[in-house]
Amino acid sequence: MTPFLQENVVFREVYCFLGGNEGNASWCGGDGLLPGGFEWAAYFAAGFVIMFILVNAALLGAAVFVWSERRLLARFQARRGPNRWGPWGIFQPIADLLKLIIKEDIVPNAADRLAFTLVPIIMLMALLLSLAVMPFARNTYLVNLNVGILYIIAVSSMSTIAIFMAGWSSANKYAMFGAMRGVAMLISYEIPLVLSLVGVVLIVGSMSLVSVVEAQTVPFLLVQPLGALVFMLGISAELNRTPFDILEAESEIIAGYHTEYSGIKFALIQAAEMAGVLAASGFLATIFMGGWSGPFWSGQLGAFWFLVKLAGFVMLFIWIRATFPRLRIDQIMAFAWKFLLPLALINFLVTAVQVYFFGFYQGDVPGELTRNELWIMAAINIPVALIAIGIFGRFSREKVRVPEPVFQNIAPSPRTMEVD
Amino acid sequence: MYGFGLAKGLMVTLKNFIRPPFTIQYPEERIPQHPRFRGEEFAWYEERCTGCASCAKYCPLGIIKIVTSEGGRSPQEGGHYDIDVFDIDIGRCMFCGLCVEACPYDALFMGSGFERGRYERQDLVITVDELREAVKKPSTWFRPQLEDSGYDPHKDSALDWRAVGREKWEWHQREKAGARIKFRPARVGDKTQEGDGEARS
Amino acid sequence: MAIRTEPVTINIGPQHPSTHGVLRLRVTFDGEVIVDVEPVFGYLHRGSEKLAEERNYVQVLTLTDRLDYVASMTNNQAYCIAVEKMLGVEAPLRGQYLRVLAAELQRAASHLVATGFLLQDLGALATPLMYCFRFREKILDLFEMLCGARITVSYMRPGGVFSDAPPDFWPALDDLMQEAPHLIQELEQLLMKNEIVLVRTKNVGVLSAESAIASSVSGPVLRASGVAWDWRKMDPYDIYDRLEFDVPVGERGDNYDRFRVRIEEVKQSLRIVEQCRDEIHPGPVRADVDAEAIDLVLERRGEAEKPLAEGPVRAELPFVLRPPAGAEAYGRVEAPKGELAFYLVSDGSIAPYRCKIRSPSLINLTVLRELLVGWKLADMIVTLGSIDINMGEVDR
Amino acid sequence: MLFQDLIFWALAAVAVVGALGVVLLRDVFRSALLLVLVFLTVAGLFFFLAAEFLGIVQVLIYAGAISILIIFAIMLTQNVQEGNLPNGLQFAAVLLPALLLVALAFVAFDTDWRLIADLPAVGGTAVEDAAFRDNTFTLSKLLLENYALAFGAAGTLLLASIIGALSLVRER
Repeated sequence: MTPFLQENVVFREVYCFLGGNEGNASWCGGDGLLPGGFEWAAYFAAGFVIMFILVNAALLGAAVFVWSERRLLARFQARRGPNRWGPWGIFQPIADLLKLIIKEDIVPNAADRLAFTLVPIIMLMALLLSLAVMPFARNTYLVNLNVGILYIIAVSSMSTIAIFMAGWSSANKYAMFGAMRGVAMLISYEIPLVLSLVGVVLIVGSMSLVSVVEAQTVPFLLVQPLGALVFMLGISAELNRTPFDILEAESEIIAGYHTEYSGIKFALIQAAEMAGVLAASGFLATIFMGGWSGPFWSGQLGAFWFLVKLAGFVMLFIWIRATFPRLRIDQIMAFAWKFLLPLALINFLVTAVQVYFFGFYQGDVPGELTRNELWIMAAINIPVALIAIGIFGRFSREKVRVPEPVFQNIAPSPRTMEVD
Repeated sequence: MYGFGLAKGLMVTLKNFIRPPFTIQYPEERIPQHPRFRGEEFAWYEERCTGCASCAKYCPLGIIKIVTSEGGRSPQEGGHYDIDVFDIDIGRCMFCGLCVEACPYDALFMGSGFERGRYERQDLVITVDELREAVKKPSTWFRPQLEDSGYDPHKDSALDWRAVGREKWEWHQREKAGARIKFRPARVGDKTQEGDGEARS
Repeated sequence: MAIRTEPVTINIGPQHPSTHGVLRLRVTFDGEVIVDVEPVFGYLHRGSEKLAEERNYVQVLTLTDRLDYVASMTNNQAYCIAVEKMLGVEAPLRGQYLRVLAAELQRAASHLVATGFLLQDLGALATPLMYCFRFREKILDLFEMLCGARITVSYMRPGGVFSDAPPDFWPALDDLMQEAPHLIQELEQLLMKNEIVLVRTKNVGVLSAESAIASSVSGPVLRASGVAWDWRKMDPYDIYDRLEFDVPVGERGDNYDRFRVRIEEVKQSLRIVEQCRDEIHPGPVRADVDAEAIDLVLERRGEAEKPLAEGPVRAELPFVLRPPAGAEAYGRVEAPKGELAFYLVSDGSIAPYRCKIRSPSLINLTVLRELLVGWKLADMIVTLGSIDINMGEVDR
Repeated sequence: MLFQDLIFWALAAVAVVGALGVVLLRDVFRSALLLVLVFLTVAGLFFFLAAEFLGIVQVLIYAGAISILIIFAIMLTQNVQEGNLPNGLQFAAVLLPALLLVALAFVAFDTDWRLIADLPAVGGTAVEDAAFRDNTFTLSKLLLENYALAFGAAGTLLLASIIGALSLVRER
């Protein structure tokens, strides 16, 4: 067992319970259930337990998210939402799932059967893989990857391929439209998305999400307001949430790339999308709000603080979805290239200068910025963010041709006009 | 500032988030229905019906089927036709209420129900037996005498055939209290609508 | 160097979430850009005009409810005006007030539906739609009080309305009038300055005043193009010449103007309703006629009888109407969607010889191609929503 | 070691079979999908070499972006289902990869491989150890200090190609 895995609380406990002490390490006393020589089985079981927890948490989380989104959207729309099946309708997603499972699983005749079937699997896989690096509490994660932040983006970009496969293999023009839109949009939004995180990486000096959490003595939402904004907008584009949901715009192209999907395949695609929102909220909470660290008892209540922050971001996503219409494809692209990209670059530049400046006095090792220095950075970055948004907002507003919203030409009553 | 309108929109939805919902839980809660509601179960008073089939004639869809036979008593003794069949196919009914409007004897009334979902088309036909046995809570639609008596089919009890007629009620008394209007037979090519009749009051 | 592209033809509809009914649009795209649009309709054809020839004049009224089923009151009104013109009858004043009141409430309800669905087409996930429907429900509650139905009202009759409003109608109307400005203000706050709505609707689908007039469109679509044309002003029917209201007019004729004109018209409608409520006086609501007239009717049928009583006997307008043979009338109102007219010809029998319906939706739909070519798929949906068609009326 | 060997061989087999499929399949769309698979397995092999940064970049750039562009281009071709007709480039198509294979084999046998499993046993210098533990840091240091000129030149080249592509497709 590597020290790498020893840090992981869940892994350690399961391994200790099954395999017993190995090499008289301080973290485990006594013998395990399995006889000697079966350490590999314990190793295997421990890994399996973690994956089991993670996969089920993601899918159950998706179910709970479906329910809460429907309830909250309904409340935003002055309705009640599902409330029949179970208390407050909490079993509604189960009913939905049952319905989808017993539906006929249709594959169109003209479809490319193999690619068509692979799509839901790839989508869900991309999502579950991205959860591997998320720290849920202190020392609770599947793996602490050195390149965690890059890993998230790389893995979640796999869903682009899935979307494309879905659009192509369905042999449906609406699906093709959705896929074309999706690919154009997702590739464009990946660039500001990556650039928005560069500032965080510069400050922390590592791409591991665990070190990102540990380095946040001040929430990076304050230190990196521009980065947080760009990341939030970029990730909601990656998740196909309003106002960027053009690839499954139901009023235009029916259901976009998953028009032809039905039954359990549709359920899997939906599950991947819903859990995607949870994952994105988790990353937002981890990278910009300090993850499991809370105002007190971060060690004991880490998971609680994490969930509170995650729920806050989920709520924000739902709120935005309830309020905003969707943009047109060219406006979305213009928004990415003319608004988000410059903002991300400004953020990058300003942060690089700051890190160099503060790092200059602190020695050559980055990632050791003190709390006070972070506060100073926040004090500089927030006005910079406001000014930049103002300037580029005005700039891109002219580019997308929005005249002033005035409507004064209410004609005077033409009472004098006579018709003979 | 860019995004100000968006923030305003967010505030509006938040305000509605806090407000109570405007929908109701249907089977448990119901919106108060007005007594005039034109509903599905027709209230039919056999005692008043002469079997004249005006309702059947004035139904725009022809969904009322009436078969009568001569009753035992002569008309001088107050007898009338026996109604053998009085089927209303509400599977095709559009609840316009013209049958009620056409009934000269106040024998047919609209009801106030709206929950007659059935699996068979056949079950949607209201037969004469059903009409006879139904609890008669007539809607006040096109029956000013009921409206004037303040009858509410949802709260008040079922009405006897003696209580629903317009014998004691002077027809359109309220409306006739107002001014008369000019009547001028139309001629072809005539220009109409000059002036507005008499002044209001 | 140019990249050669190949146009794609897509049938949007007749089963599509946002074609507002069973409309089919055969659209040719170059990428996302629309090259050609051809509306194909007739999927909801019910033969209303032919059916009208088989029914008597009051029965036809129930067919008019089902033409534009989100604005039944104005359909009734147009039809009743046409029949009244043929008969030479005029509705009594209180009847006219009630008609105008109901028609204006209906206009508000119809515009709210149009606005809600326009924003739904923009992708606003039904939130504005729900707010609009919340408002509309209150109006429909009032309709239920008036006539016992919410959608297919059949409230008006040739010669007035079938019955006076019940006493509890007036307090309920007062409640609505107090609440309405807040609801409209909320809707405006949500949408009027929303940058996404502005970007999506401004300068999109521009219809110039000239081509609007040339293609004979009417209603809010025409007024949004800057033409102050409203039959309520130009040829006042019922009591519109007694009421004070403005005609909102747009500047450019784009989607935003159409949407904005509708919101303004809702406000004006509420203003008219308020005036009607304040000015209405007691009186008869349905034209009654001299017995002489019934004699005339009977005479035409060859069944002349002597009046039962001496002196001026008055009776209700009979249920079965017989306009004189050869009489024809063009009854025209400003319906929420535009100029709605019924052209009736009588042959002296109890049913119209011919009933022609001039439906605003159909004629407004003809400008769709002009508005769309060169824009994108997403704009097509929004523009279609902004024209506010109703397939029941298009196909008749 | 058992599992790691197993996984390595599985990855290698998938990579080779997938690559053959890319070349041999008639359906261009499927061969493009197999190309994605090959990219992913190669990323897995990078992970085995403790080069997680390279592995991730492989996924992000090749599997996530390049392959999408390839599929995009395929979609614009006429006959996707039976494309890939034989033409005069077959000889070159065999020769060039053969040369590449020889070069790769030479590199493979010449390199002193150290697996991640051997990590605690690596008794190299502190710099080597650090390189294994955090190769992102090392890589960036190398790129921006030792090979800064090459890095900048590559960037300039890419920029030039982007501008060229834009000017080619631009509507006038």
